Amino acid sequence: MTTTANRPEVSLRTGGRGLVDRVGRVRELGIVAALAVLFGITGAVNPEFLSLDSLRDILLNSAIIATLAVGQTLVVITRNVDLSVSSVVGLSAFGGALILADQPGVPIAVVVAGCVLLGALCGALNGLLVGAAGVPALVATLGTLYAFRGIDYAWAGGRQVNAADMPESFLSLGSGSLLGIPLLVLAAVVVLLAVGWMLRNLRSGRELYAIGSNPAAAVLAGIPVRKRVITAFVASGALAGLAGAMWAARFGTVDAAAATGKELDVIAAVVVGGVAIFGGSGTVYGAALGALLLTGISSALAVLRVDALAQTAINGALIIAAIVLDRLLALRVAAALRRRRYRDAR
Amino acid sequence: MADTPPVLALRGVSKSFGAVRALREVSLELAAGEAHALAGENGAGKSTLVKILSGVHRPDAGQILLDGEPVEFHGPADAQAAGVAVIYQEPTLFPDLSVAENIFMGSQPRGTLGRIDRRAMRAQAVALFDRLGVPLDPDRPARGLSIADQQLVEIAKALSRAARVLIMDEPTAALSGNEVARLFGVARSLREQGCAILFISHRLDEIFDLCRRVTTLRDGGYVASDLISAITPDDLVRRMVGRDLDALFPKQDAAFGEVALQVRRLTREGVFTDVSFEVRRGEIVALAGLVGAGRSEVARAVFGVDRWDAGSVEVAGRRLKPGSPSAAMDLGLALVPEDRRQQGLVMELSIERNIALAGLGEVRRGPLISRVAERVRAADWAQRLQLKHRSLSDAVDVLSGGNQQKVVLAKWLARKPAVLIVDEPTRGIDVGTKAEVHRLLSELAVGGIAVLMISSELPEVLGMADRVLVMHEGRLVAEIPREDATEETVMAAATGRPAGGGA
Amino acid sequence: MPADASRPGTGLFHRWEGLILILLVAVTTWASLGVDGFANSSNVSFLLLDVTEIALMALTMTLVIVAAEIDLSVASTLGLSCAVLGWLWNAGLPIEAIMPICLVAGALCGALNGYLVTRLGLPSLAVTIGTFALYRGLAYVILGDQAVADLPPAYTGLASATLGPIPVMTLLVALLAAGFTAILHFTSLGRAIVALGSNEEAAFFSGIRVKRIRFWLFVASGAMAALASLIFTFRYASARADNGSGLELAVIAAVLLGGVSIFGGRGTLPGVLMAVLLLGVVRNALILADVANEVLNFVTGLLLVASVLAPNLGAVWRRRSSPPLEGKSAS
Amino acid sequence: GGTTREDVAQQASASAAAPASSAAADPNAPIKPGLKIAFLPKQVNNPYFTIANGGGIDAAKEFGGEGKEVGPSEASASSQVSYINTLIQQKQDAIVISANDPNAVVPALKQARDAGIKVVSYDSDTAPEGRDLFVNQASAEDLGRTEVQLLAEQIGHKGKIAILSATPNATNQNTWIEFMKDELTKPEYKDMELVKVAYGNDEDQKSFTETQGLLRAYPDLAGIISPTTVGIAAAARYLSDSKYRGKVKLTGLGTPNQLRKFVKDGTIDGFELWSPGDLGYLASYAAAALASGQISGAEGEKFKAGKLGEYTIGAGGEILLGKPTVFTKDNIDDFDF
Ligand SMILES: Nc1ncnc2c1ncn2[C@@H]1O[C@H](COP(=O)(O)OP(=O)(O)OP(=O)(O)O)[C@@H](O)[C@H]1O
Ligand SMILES: Nc1ncnc2c1ncn2[C@@H]1O[C@H](COP(=O)(O)OP(=O)(O)OP(=O)(O)O)[C@@H](O)[C@H]1O
Ligand SMILES: [Mg+2]
Ligand SMILES: [Mg+2]
Repeated sequence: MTTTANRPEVSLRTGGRGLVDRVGRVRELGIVAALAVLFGITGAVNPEFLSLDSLRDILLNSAIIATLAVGQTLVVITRNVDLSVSSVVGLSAFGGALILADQPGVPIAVVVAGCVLLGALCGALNGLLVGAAGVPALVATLGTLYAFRGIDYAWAGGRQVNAADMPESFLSLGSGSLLGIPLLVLAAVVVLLAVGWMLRNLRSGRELYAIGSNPAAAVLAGIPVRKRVITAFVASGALAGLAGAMWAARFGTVDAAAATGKELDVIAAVVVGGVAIFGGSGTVYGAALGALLLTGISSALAVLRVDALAQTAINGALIIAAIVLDRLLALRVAAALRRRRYRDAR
Repeated sequence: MADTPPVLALRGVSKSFGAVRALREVSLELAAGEAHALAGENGAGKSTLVKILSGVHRPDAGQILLDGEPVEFHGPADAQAAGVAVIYQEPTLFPDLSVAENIFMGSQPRGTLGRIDRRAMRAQAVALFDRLGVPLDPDRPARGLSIADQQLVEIAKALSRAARVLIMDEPTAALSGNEVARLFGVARSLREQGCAILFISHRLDEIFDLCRRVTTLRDGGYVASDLISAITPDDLVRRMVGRDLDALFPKQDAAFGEVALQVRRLTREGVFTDVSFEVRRGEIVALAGLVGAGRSEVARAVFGVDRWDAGSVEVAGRRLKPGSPSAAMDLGLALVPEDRRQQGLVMELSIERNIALAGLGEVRRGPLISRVAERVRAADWAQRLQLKHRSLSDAVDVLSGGNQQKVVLAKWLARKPAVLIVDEPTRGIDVGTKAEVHRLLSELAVGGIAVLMISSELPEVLGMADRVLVMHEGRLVAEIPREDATEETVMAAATGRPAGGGA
Repeated sequence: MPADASRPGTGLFHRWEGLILILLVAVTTWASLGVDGFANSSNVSFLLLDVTEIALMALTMTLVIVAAEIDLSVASTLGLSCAVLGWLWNAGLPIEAIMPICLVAGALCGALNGYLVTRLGLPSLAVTIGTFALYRGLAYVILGDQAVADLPPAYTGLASATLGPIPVMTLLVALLAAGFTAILHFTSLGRAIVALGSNEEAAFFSGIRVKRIRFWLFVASGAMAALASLIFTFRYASARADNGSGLELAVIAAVLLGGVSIFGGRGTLPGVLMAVLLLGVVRNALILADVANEVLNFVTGLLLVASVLAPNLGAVWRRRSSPPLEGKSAS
Repeated sequence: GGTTREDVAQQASASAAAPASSAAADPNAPIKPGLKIAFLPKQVNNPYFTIANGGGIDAAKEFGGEGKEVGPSEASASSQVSYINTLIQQKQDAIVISANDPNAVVPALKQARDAGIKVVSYDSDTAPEGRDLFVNQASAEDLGRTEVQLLAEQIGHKGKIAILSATPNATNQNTWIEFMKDELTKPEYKDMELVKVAYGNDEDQKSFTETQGLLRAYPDLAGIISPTTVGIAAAARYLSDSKYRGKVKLTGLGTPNQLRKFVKDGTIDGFELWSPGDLGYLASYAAAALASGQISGAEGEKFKAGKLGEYTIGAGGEILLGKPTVFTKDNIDDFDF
């Protein structure tokens, strides 16, 4: 599916190492441009949108999706996908909230760690299904999407955990900030930077790209493919678990339906962020920017006094506009590079 | 030498894939400081043997010995750890990663915190390419590399491992003389440093050039192991094929008809410039040049796979619509592409369906496909090309490399084209069948087809072509008639020395 | 990938399909014997009717996925077409004029997807996530929060009419299914779809009009969603902008359960149709048996995973004792 | 020409009596033992419906019947139909339904009624031909108007206000909003302006974002009405941590447990809701009375609903539960649901 999509820029990126080249290599350029356009236009119409408070809100809104997108990127890079993230978020949000409500004695750190662990367990199940048993990831995680949500419903049995049931100290994680930066945003940024660093600088990180790029060749290269794939799923699950804790802290009211349907938002963020859905390329930074762009769009639409009924349509149109813009930019840079190479050749 | 056990050896190894017995009780010994050749027809089991040595396959019976001790390889990682480096017959690159990363995947130089030292990695890659004498950019992604460049990256990858045993499965199939010479230079120096080498090629002269010993396989069985100095090429062919062969280049003279393919001032920016030539009916024109000269790119553009920026292509006087292979096919053009796995075949489809793919209109009865017509068409060509297969409904990816190449040829020949472009038509094909393919091309030309042949194998070019076009850095630099075509004239033009005639 | 399960994946029937068939027979037998009210004719016709839209959209979705693309916007296209229907009906157009307009609207939605995918080379997943929101949003723009209900009884009646226990709409599905099966498995177009889904480049080199075929597959997918929307609207006698939301996952689940490879190039329509039925039967039987909804979801998920897992378990077992590439060649 | 939702609403309120019932009612008939009553909410596992149906099932126990809750996990118009079909096959005596779409369920409900099953709608009505009775939690008119009155008092009848609803297609929300708009036309609200109806789609994240958007787009906003439990909780959570706490007033429909914290910390002065448990309880009794022949669904008939006392069927087959409760920090601790 990706062959045509990638061909143009590919055969062309070579030779010179000038500015165009360097810029052309920054796959995230298109998203940054789209973000700039979005914030520019919205800010011009309503300067309030660019106020510190508002920017803080937007960052806060994207923190959870960005965390999920980082995990999803790990999986997508290996030519897999994790559709079950939203159910894992729901499960861990509800589980965490329930413990906080029913066992007030348990320290918050333990609860958060428990959420992460629960997520990691779910991820391990996905990983085993995909990595060890060879079930295609889409099928496996579509299955666990239903299954985890089923467990969540059965566990909750219609119960809801409310803000009043949870300790204030936990809720303040969702709203508090450090040096003016919201804690949830800090958490997301730390996760982003850590994973981004590992993907770029560690052998195991590069091996994830290799697996997604050509799975059979990865085996021949002696890469422990199964282990890496399982690890990617575990990491995605653990981050979804963390996102669950973030969800509970942020929204305060949690029932079994929490985060239903968010998997599409996460995948949209990843794809808009330039991560190739069939593996092998893309960065977590792109995915996080994608998450920021998508939440930015909804925030902008809410601020712009757009007719509520038209919002969904405009949202969709803007997503498409963003990927088209990104694509056109890539083609431009590619064409420029091809002409340059020609001149170099003479 | 007799005291030290062979570095790596096979003893009585057998391997079957379902009903196919790919190897039967084969033994082989690789000694330190010795280059050992493996010869055999397509499908004889050479690659299977390689994959057993590299831990990809497990033998059904028999043993692998490392320094005389039996070992078990549970996967490629084990073999690598034991110091075995392999160049597989089909390139196994990661298209999204840079060339340098491809080379060092899994063994990247590391700094503090396990951080990959990119600068060192790049420098080492450049050093490797210098050693091989190829100007590849280590920072470009592997996607889009020509098949020859991919092969070179594979070679660099194997060399980077500083292995005790270097196994090369047809590393030269896509390379031209220059690169082969460089590769052999490197191989010799490795050999001198005590590395054991296993070398596979269908080009017999290469075997005689590099190796000290040769083991022959036939139909999965062990035939013989000889000292190279003790046999002649004809002996070797007899061991492989079990009979004597006809002339390798049975070129018949054909009468040339009107111009069938006319290319005028064709330019694709950054790839090739101002390419003009014509091919007449009955003529075989060879397009020669070094790897990366742009020959395949011209062929792709002519066939409509790539677009061009300027110029025109005419087939039998009719202008071709750019960028549309189906339009080109309607005018009787056919292209046998160089990369069989990517461009030639749909690996999951069966042999017969692959052969039918380029002529779906011809196996139709009414609106539906006729399986009978499809099978008849496939069976006919499988026979003519001596395809070694179990059943025509097997997926092509279980075929050996050379047999896959035959399927690609069959797919296009079955269309009975008026203009046939073949890009490295005999890549990976064994000597016996190669003669058959050459006879076929020659016959087609006699039958009035215009043939444009791209080949990196100079003897093939000289033996088959009525006229040789030579490309250098994206330009056509020489046109040499059959009488004047010699290794010297062609190579001079191909390397850009002004000796050749100007175009 | 469960590659070995159904190689070389282009014929009509493979091990996978056999497995689904066995499951279908087993579940149906169990339900008929063990679940009250399952095996009576009104329930059977209801069951068949209930999978109509999913079955229809699964037909084109199968082709799209075999061609290594995906269309997540089908349910939104369905909603948009419903909205168009409701809006035009409110505006007083005769229903016979509205129906073709809806089909055209659906085809146009598909064409936009196809254009973005084939001309701009965008990944279909990204494009259709965007149009997923766009088309649903347009539905809201067109019909707002209204629900149009007084549709002509002739059509609402037809949508749920039955011949014996067989709903008329099921006959329509059967007809279309036969047509699409013929196309995918017995025509050169079908061959071309399989080939381009498996190796686009090789297909292009073989003179297959890769882009054109993909474009028209998206158009067909959109038009089929519109057809499903007509049946949906008449069946529920209610045209709303949020009709059918969430159906895309059900459709894709059925297609995957039917053995179609998400990477393209492999899959059969009989398998998909049996999977649609299997999911329908399981749902219906479990609801009749008063199984709680959460269990229902759980079972759906389990079924999806288990059906793929089962044929793989043997392979997993074998793999324990041999290296990973055994039986496959390095590609 | 077609019918729009508004027409349906008008029909509903102005309509003639519900379809004539087959048998004449016998007010003194005893409730039949062992009645099978099924509750079909918009969505199962939704805390609101869990409480409501719990009340209904308790009622069924009281009169010796058998109650159960079934339903889809996603609140879509079509998904309820499968369940109605199932209930027909299971030969239930009565179905108590809260419709996701007033029309889409009608064909199926008609089949159920043809099969002799009594149908009572509650919480969210179906088109009248689909059911025998509608148990209304609070008259839509009452609810819409009191919401506006509540907010007006909190903001001193002055300033810009906005509504944060569920999905654009949510039937009861839309009816309430109509009445809110109507109430706002009265002279005492001349200084209040409804600037926007936003939709949070009953999702936490979306409701959050919409609340933020409202405050940015209208920095001088005085109050928000959110007639949906998800919306009001999300809005309250956002306001309570922002600089707008206590400045921008919030009211609407929510459960006391959900909003207790926010009432106490001053984010919310007051909100209202009926008792969901009582709603289910009453619907259960109404269904039993129908199935036992105590009532036929005609206007003016009376029946006893256990601990809630006697109810009279109003115009259009409607039964009104009563006035909703307004929760403030003075009384909120008396409730637990
Ligand atoms: N954009 C590009 N940047 C750098 N190299 C490129 C680019 N596009 C093509 N090439 C290289 O240019 C060369 C021309 O390719 P082509 O396949 O036509 O060569 P060829 O003469 O047929 O050689 P070969 O024998 O390798 O097929 C190849 O080495 C290819 O990898
Ligand atoms: N994975 C497989 N499944 C089934 N059969 C296979 C598989 N791999 C190889 N074979 C069969 O084993 C035999 C030997 O194949 P192999 O690739 O070793 O031949 P080769 O000597 O390398 O030929 P070539 O010179 O054409 O590369 C062939 O008949 C081939 O079809
Ligand atoms: Mg081989
Ligand atoms: Mg070439």
